[in-house]
Amino acid sequence: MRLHEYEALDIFEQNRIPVPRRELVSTMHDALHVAGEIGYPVILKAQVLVGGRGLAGGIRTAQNEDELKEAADELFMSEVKGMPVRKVLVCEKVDIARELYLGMTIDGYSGKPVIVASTEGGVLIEETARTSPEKIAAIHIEPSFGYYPYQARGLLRMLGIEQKMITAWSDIIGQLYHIATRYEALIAEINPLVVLTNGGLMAVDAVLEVDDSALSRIRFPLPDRVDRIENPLERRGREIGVTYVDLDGDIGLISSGAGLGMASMDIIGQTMRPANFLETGGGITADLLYRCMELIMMKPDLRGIFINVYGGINPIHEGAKGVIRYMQEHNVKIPVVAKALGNRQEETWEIFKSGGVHVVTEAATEKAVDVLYKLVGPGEKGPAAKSLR
Amino acid sequence: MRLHEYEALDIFEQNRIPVPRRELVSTMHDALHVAGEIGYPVILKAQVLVGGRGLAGGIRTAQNEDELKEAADELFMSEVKGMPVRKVLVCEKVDIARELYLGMTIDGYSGKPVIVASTEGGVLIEETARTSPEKIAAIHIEPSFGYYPYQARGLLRMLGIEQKMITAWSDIIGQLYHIATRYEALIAEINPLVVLTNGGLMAVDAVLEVDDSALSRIRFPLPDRVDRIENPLERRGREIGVTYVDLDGDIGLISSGAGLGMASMDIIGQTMRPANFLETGGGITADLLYRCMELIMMKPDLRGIFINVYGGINPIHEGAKGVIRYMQEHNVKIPVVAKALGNRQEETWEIFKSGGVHVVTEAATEKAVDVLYKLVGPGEKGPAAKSLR
Amino acid sequence: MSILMNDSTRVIVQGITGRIGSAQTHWMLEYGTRVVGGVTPGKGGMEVEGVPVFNSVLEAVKETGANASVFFVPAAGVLDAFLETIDAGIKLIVIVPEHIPVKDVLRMRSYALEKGVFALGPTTPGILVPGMGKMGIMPASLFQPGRVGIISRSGTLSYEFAGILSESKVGQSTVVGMGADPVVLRNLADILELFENDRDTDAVIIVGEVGGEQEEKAAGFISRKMTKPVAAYIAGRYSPQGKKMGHAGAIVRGSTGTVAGKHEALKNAGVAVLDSPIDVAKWAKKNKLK
Amino acid sequence: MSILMNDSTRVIVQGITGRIGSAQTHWMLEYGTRVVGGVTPGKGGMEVEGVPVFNSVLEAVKETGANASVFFVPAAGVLDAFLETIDAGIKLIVIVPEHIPVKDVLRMRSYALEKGVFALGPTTPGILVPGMGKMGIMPASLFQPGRVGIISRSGTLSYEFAGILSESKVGQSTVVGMGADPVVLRNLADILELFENDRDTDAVIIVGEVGGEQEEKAAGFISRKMTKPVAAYIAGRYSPQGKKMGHAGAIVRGSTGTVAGKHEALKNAGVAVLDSPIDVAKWAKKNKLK
Repeated sequence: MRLHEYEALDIFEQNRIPVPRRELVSTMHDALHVAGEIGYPVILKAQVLVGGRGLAGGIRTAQNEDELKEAADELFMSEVKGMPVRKVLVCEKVDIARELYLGMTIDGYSGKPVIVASTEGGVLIEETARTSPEKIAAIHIEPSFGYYPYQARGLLRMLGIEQKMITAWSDIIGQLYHIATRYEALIAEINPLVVLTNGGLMAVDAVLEVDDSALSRIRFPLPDRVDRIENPLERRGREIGVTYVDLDGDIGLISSGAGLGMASMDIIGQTMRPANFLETGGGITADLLYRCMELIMMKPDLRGIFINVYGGINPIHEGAKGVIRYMQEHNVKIPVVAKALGNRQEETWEIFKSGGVHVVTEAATEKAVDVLYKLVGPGEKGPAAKSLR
Repeated sequence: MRLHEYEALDIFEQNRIPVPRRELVSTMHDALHVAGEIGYPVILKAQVLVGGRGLAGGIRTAQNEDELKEAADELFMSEVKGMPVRKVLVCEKVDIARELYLGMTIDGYSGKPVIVASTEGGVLIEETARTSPEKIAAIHIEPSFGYYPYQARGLLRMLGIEQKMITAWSDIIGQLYHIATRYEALIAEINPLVVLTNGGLMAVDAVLEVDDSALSRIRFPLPDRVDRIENPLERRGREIGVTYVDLDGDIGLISSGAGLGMASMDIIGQTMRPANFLETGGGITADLLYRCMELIMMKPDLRGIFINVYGGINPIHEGAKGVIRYMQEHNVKIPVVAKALGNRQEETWEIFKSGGVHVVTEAATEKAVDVLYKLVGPGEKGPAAKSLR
Repeated sequence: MSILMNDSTRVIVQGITGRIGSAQTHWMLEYGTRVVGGVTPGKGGMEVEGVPVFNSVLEAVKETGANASVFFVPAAGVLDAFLETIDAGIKLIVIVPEHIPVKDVLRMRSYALEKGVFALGPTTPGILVPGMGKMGIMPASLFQPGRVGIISRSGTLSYEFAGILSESKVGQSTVVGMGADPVVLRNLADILELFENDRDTDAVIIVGEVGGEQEEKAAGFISRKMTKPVAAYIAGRYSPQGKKMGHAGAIVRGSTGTVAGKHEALKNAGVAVLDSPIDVAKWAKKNKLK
Repeated sequence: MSILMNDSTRVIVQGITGRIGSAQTHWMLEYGTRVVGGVTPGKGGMEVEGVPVFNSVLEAVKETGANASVFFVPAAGVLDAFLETIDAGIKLIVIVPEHIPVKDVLRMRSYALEKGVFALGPTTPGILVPGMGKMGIMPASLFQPGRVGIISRSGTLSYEFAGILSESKVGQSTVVGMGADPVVLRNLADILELFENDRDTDAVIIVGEVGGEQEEKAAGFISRKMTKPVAAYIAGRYSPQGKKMGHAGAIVRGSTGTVAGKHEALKNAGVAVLDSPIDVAKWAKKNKLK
């Protein structure tokens, strides 16, 4: 779960990382009031959960009331990368001498947390990593050993940081690692970490992504996870316990695994256009697939449905019952094609067929997708392969 | 720092270990009131920081008001192992089916925390360990590995605990270890851990000793450390930063190390009787030794003073200045003998001599003690060797 | 023959008394797997599908001579049970459950590597050796004995590839699910190495997906060490971007685990990159695999 | 010759810029110790007593070839600096400071043992090789070169015993303070073993005290392995009871670390138990030590 910047800044502040004065607002009136209290110039930052917000116009500076009115007006009317801006953080504009970078993530390949620091922060940090690798240093932390401050000092020496800055930097690294540990963060990042003209360090941005699997055992207050999903269909997916991603096509998809779902999308996308990605994981029941059908059918103008499930851990015959119950109760007329293999496959086929589902018994998803394509054609929007990256 | 039972029980309760209903009282009036609320029978437990409290009469049962009055009266008038009883814990008397033992300490030799459990708890637990070792099991925890619940289950299986009890037991072991870690405990102990007649487990006693060296970094509220020292001289020692133990003799002792102090006591005790043990550690200054002199002179009827210091980490010439300044200002008439060797020893000897201190320059403490003995003789109480264990 | 599992593999099922644990024990036994015991603390003395249940792994190992374990334990209890299993001397562990906190996986991985234990998962369908046995949840009907090894990050896609091969009369030597989590207990290259050294495997298929850098790192191993033909499919070409690991991840890796990046690395290592799952049949035919 | 320190020992002083660190550096240099550098983060580039100061241990090791370190670091910073020192490749570490939390000492001990580092303390006066050098705070005037080894739990009592021997014209090969804390980085038996294997040590004196079980465990080692004469003095006979480790401690150990218990164990191992420090002179004479 990715926290909003304002939520992460609060947590950073509670853990003694210096952050700017700021307040969250959701109206122009409040923005004016807060900016008056903080004092101009101020920075307005759209609180949307997307990366590259700055380059997409989500961050604005206002030197005075007029500029603030204009900037806030535009922000509240805008979308940043498709996300509507409902909340804006009004921040003190600090005097920056230099921008640095500090981040922590999990290196999946080595199976260790990694701390990354750079003497050049800001939006182009990934570019810096490619062009000037000497400006970046990283250290891995052994899980059974833990983090100690001397590791941070070593990291900073690798970067050639002046000795007088090392204590302040390494204190912030320690605090960031502490936060990452307590919140079971997959990412904890400060970009930029700035050197103020008075010599101090400050985190003027904050990223914190908490491990979803650990949410139930984190002892600190966290925002509600479902509430923050903007898209109502995706929110519904989370509520019923499946992964749903909304897409712009017209073919509904239900799969029983993420890899299978992605491959199904890749294959569908060659000739048609998926309306969604839906992955059930290992918890299929008749009720769950009933709700999945309900969810994908919320999308208007669906032309067909593709179901791709395996009976490994999942009782697919139960799932089939849920699908046809929905179809019968709601009189589904669009073609539904199902590929269902594995344990109890024959039983599953019979159930699907009894409800009017087109069953494919071959292993290759391509063949099942072909069956659907022959029933519904390319549609008006054309194949996804043409427009998606 | 050893916590009082009532303090430790509160911490145990906050950490989800079942404990009896109870309240702390310091007057008979309150004892009656609390017992009425809890309901008879109740147990009265003297809150004194000594071991073996039960065998020394510090725990009493009261079936009714009359018995409570009598027991509380006696407790508040009494001393337990020399400690006056100022506070009494009034506890619900639970129905006990069986007494168990659970403790955690640091095994200094292996350098690991060790968890000890026994199927027989109570005051005779050490006896049980000698006579029925099969009723005791212990596991060491690797510091770099940490504690996991399966270790507790393994420990309990070693003891042959019935399976149905294992989850409740191992939960309590986990909580106790958790408490010990958070509070940096050198000892965390439940004796007895009781099986109630309803089958549940409960900690009816609690011991928690916190590492003095870690006090400043423990994030949870802890009682003040100096306040709890009953003896005013010992409290004063703690305040000025030295270890002072009050004894029943008439020879004052100042030493610059614990080992040297103990050896000095052993040697003095052969012919005379020490009035105190005072050990400065490595922080000697003129002021500190001035205060040490002040402290040991608080004891009435002192017949002589023995100073035994080494100049390793300590500037003993500074210490000597403090001693003679005190002697001059307070016109000390009793003999003071000093053995002071190491860095700057000649300078130190000159300072001591200038203030009228008898200086011994030989290495053996025995010779210096002999000098003092020749000046003051055995005294009325005779040598400590005769009466101490 | 096979990798990881063989004739002398004696399996215990942890969490055997649960709904999924008992159902999967049924399927494993039906497939001929030597399931010798189960573990659920507090349920010792029971039987599930005719298999004795023990209270602890140590007891199960002592009583049954088990040397491998498959987990159907609730996510919150996996770390503890995993450490217990290693301490009891088990050398092969399959972690089927999903949603295990990454922090726990890091600890599990570091301990398994330290103790020389081969562990797969979390979120893995396990291991299946066609005609011999399986540890995990792979549905037996899709697999046929043969000489092609499959390693998959995705459970369901491993079935898909085995199914397509089986339909084309190409059998499998061993099918291994390495787990779908961002951190898994063993990396792709470690499993590739086992297939490279297995004299009954002629070729290997990697079924990967967008995100992470398993495939990129495996490409390095393949170009340095592999002599057997390797094909690879990477799912997620048109998918919404995979789990983004922030700038820090991108900086450390130098790429963001895109499908294109993986394709390039694998092609440079001489791997046959498959555009679509069904292409695996053609590739097998071209390489005369069976 | 000596144990732990020898001609090729090159010492750095950690916390060299502090009041005690700089004073003790003076005494160590004056005694002829090869102090090649100091470390205080943030003070790199300074000099203390003519010795260069570095910001990190790694830098100090690289620039000076140091292979040993003595600590005068504030207690709260010792754990971190200790791990840094081990990672920098130092193999002999003396921890002079007192009041280090036990939890930190456990971590330090476990890491030092894992990495094969010999560490002494906390709360140790260090090591002194008469006539050659010293790491720590022992006051040089009390020591004389010779062939008797001393190991002491107490700092000041090590000086006392060395002083009495020196007055009796009996010199010391090496004097080692093992540290006065309830948990120390190396146990008594480990140091005894070094003396047993040192061809320039003829006999060893153990200066112990009430509490713990170092002496009892050492007695086991002595009866199994030691061939050289050993004498022991245990301080604290008339002292208020030593730190009580609760029932758990007593149960684990089976005794409470009493003077009487230690005497008995040592006597049974053939150790000459001294009633009073001054008796060490007689014992040395009887054994013709010098």
